[in-house]
Amino acid sequence: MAVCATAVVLVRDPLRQAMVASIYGLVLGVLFFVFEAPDVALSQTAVGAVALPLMILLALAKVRGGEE
Amino acid sequence: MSFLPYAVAVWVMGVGLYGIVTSRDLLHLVICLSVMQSASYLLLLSIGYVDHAQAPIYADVPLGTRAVDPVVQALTLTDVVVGTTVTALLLALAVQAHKRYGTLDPRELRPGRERADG
Amino acid sequence: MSDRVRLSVFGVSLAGLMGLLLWALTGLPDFGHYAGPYGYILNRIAVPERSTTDVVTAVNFDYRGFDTLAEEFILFAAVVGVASILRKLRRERTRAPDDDAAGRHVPETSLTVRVAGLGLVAPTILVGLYIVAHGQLTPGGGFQGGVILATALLLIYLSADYMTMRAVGPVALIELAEGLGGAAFVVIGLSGLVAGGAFFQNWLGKGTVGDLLSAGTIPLSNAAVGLAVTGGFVFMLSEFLQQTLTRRQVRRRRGRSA
Amino acid sequence: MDELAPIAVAVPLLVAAALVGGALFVPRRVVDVASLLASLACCVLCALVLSDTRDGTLVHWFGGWTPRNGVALGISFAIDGFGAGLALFASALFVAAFLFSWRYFVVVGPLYHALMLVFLAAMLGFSFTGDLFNLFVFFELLSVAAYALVAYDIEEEGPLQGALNFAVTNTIGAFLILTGIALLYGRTGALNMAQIGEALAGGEADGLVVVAFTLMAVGFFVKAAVVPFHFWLADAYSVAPTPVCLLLSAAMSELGLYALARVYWTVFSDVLGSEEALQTILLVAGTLTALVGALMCFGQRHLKRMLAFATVSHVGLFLIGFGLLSPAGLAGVALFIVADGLIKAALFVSVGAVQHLFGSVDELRLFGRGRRLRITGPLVVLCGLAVAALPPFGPWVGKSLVDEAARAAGAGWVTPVFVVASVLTGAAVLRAAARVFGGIGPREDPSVVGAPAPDEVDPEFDYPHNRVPRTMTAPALALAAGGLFIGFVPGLRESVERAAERFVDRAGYADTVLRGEAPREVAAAAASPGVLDVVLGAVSVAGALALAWLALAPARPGLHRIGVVAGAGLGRLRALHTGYVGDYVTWLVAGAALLGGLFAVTLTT
Repeated sequence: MAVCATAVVLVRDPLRQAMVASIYGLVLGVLFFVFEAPDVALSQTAVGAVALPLMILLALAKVRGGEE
Repeated sequence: MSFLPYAVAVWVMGVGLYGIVTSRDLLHLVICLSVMQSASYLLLLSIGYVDHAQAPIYADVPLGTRAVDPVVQALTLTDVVVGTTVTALLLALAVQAHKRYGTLDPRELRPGRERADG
Repeated sequence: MSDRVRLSVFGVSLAGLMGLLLWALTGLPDFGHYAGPYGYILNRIAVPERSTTDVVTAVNFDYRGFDTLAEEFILFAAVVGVASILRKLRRERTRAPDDDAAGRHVPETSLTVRVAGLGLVAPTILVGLYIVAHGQLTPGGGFQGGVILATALLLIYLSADYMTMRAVGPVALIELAEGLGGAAFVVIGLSGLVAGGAFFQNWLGKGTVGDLLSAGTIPLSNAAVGLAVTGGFVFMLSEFLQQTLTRRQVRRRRGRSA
Repeated sequence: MDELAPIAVAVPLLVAAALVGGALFVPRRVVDVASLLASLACCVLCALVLSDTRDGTLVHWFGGWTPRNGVALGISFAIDGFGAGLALFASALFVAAFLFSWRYFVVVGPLYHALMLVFLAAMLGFSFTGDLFNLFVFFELLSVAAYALVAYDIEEEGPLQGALNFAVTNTIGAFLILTGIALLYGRTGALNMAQIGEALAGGEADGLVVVAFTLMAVGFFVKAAVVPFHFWLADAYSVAPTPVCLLLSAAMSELGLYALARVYWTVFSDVLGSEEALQTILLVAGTLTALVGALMCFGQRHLKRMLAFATVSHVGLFLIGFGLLSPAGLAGVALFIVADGLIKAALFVSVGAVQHLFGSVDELRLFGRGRRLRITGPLVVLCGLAVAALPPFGPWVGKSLVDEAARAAGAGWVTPVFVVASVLTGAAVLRAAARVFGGIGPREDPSVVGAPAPDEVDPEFDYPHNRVPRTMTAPALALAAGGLFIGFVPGLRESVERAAERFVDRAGYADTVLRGEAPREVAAAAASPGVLDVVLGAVSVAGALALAWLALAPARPGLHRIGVVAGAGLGRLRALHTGYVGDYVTWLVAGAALLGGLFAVTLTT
């Protein structure tokens, strides 16, 4: 958990960071499931592992494209 | 063990803040902000956890089975939505800022900087 | 502040703040020994009084339904905010006059991916609807289901193309869903005031525990939230998507003139 | 009539949802009218609620979940005179803002109106709520709407960065508040403020309680922009569309302090250790904020940024009033907030009118161009005098009441702070008014920021316009009139004092909320300003006029040198306002650690 969060922060390249963040979202989701919180786990997985990284990737695609 | 989840939450918060302060890229900064916010999910759920208890869902278990606190879960759900929306809004700001100024380095994006060279 | 000064000031302060937090957390009950009473009371009364089996949903849409209303409008404000921030700059229009008129000109997606993607759309929508509808019974509800429904629409984009997605979910319709969902949730709250004397009073019959239409207004609220969340997320994601596409055309244009 | 409060929150939300739902079909004027009507409806509803709070706190339990055995099951609105008054004040400001927006924007979609309406609903919910987590949710709603509104003018130079700094710092603030709430929930198992207060009262103030208080104080200080958490404010306020500025500056910062006062007196007042220590810490923080804000204000030529720093300075004065921790101080602050907020709103509207005519908000570039504005010019001068505490106008009444409460509490040393802050902020406004509307003084000024404010021109529109539209003059006049003459409303001071007495009565609040007991009777003394206050007011006005004159005096070498030295001195202070979000977050964390350390040492029992 803590290692994963640290990794998200320390990865400086946004593209890789988006991937790590997605894994982090998934790990959090699993942890919440262990914490007997399936409702939260479900929304954390849907949002943290799918929707948010997707938005980050789209934003990144936009930004990277402008630099080329 | 009984203190570990709390300590992890504090660590995650600290790491997130560190990332925000040292960030050189707005997208990176926004992700760090959401990492920091995840500390509050962790803290809330840890507070409401009960040893050897069920999830607060009585679909398959008889009423009266010991279950963890449903309130913190509801609060965390709200918090997840709030965190997501703020992140989305910030991402939009970052994208637009990049479009306008061609950079994502927060050190170069300084609004109304007070110029001392008066 | 120079980087070095900033980092050292920050390091010392952060250590202080984390120390304070750890000190505070020692005052909590040990992990795994939540003391109550709020949650325990709700665990006891929610099932008999509200005919829900998922107490978390009962908290979100009944006991603390007003929080969820505000939360829904946070999402609403963010969606409106994203739309307003990402609206076209005037300069931008002159650079790319036909930005959303033409389709995509990117490498073709392979047929296998398309078929697989489209094949996934229907099941995903089904799962999303199921999660929205069973909010008061099993884990999930309007929000979770809404996000899943929104990703289903995104799948259409990935496997077909942007224009198809816009055709399935035109802007006006998405905005309508978003506004309608939000408005319906407010109206449910107001109806409680009219019928029962308190905002969000759950005044409908509670039905039998475990039924799809049990728990009074909770399934209605779930549906309203599901609608608003689907609309909201589709809107946000497609706004970002559109940004990406606009860029492509701007670049293309520049390339030609160079 | 407690049902009216949730309706007041629901109406703007419903209209906002309808506007967005029909975004493509609704014409502009319909959107304008609908928003204006919604805010008017809120005004009426809040006024009715306010008149009902005369006898004590109104409680509305959502979902009909009244407490069982003193345990709250649902969320409650617990509305007292201050909450309802603030809600009415906010609604009235929104009416003015919508009226002003009528001609301010050339092109505006329903998105802007929807955001404004959500912003309004958030302010109302924030003022009414009696539940800690609900307070947090409305805090976030307020913030998200505000971030989006600040960034609304994407065509201009600064809004994006201003909104980014605003959003990052305030999100961290909100996170700290939530952490504090989580700590309290872990301890008491409750979210209702009255119930938490009951559970903590008389107990031990250990690390958990003190740190929870620290975290919430820091979070609300960020929103209220108390030094050193204030950096984001000027960046955001100076770039937001002017109607939004008016709301941010007159209502949002104040809501931050209101929330802290509310939380203090419902949750913490009977548990924290040494009240004197807390008082001293808050007074020092207030003084620092008032002085830093006033100095920065005087060194600006960007008119909106000038008013933004005036806001910071006044927040410091409000914090001093709250920091006295007495009902008398609180009553004074309440009046002061309303009077000062209305005056500041009038000033923002006037700046907006100037901007509408000339496309600039820069004091030096606008030199003499406002000469023919027969209404706006004198109005700004009058407001400038009121800011400098000219008796017998509203801000002077508020300041005097706080000042008297301070002397009664043995903290007479804050009087000079009030005078200095009034002199500097008043002088800044008067100097700018003289330059813009009178064409007086030199066209150069060594004591202000070097770089000019960016033009705020709507490129689709021809400049200059010929006259100020009535939809701008009318709100300016109405706001100014309200702020100037509020002290003369009969019976107002007594009602405010009664509300203040109730506000600080934690046990009485808990009885009403948790057990439905009838509110207790409270007495009010109806304090009024004395001779000393008139003298102090006269001194600050004279000081402000003198300072403005000095700044405008014909360039003599001696004076010029003073200006250069002052400019250099201010430059040091200015250099701290870097605009870099990393610096701001560093300040935030440092301030939090410092405040937490001080509280830990003094408030633990």
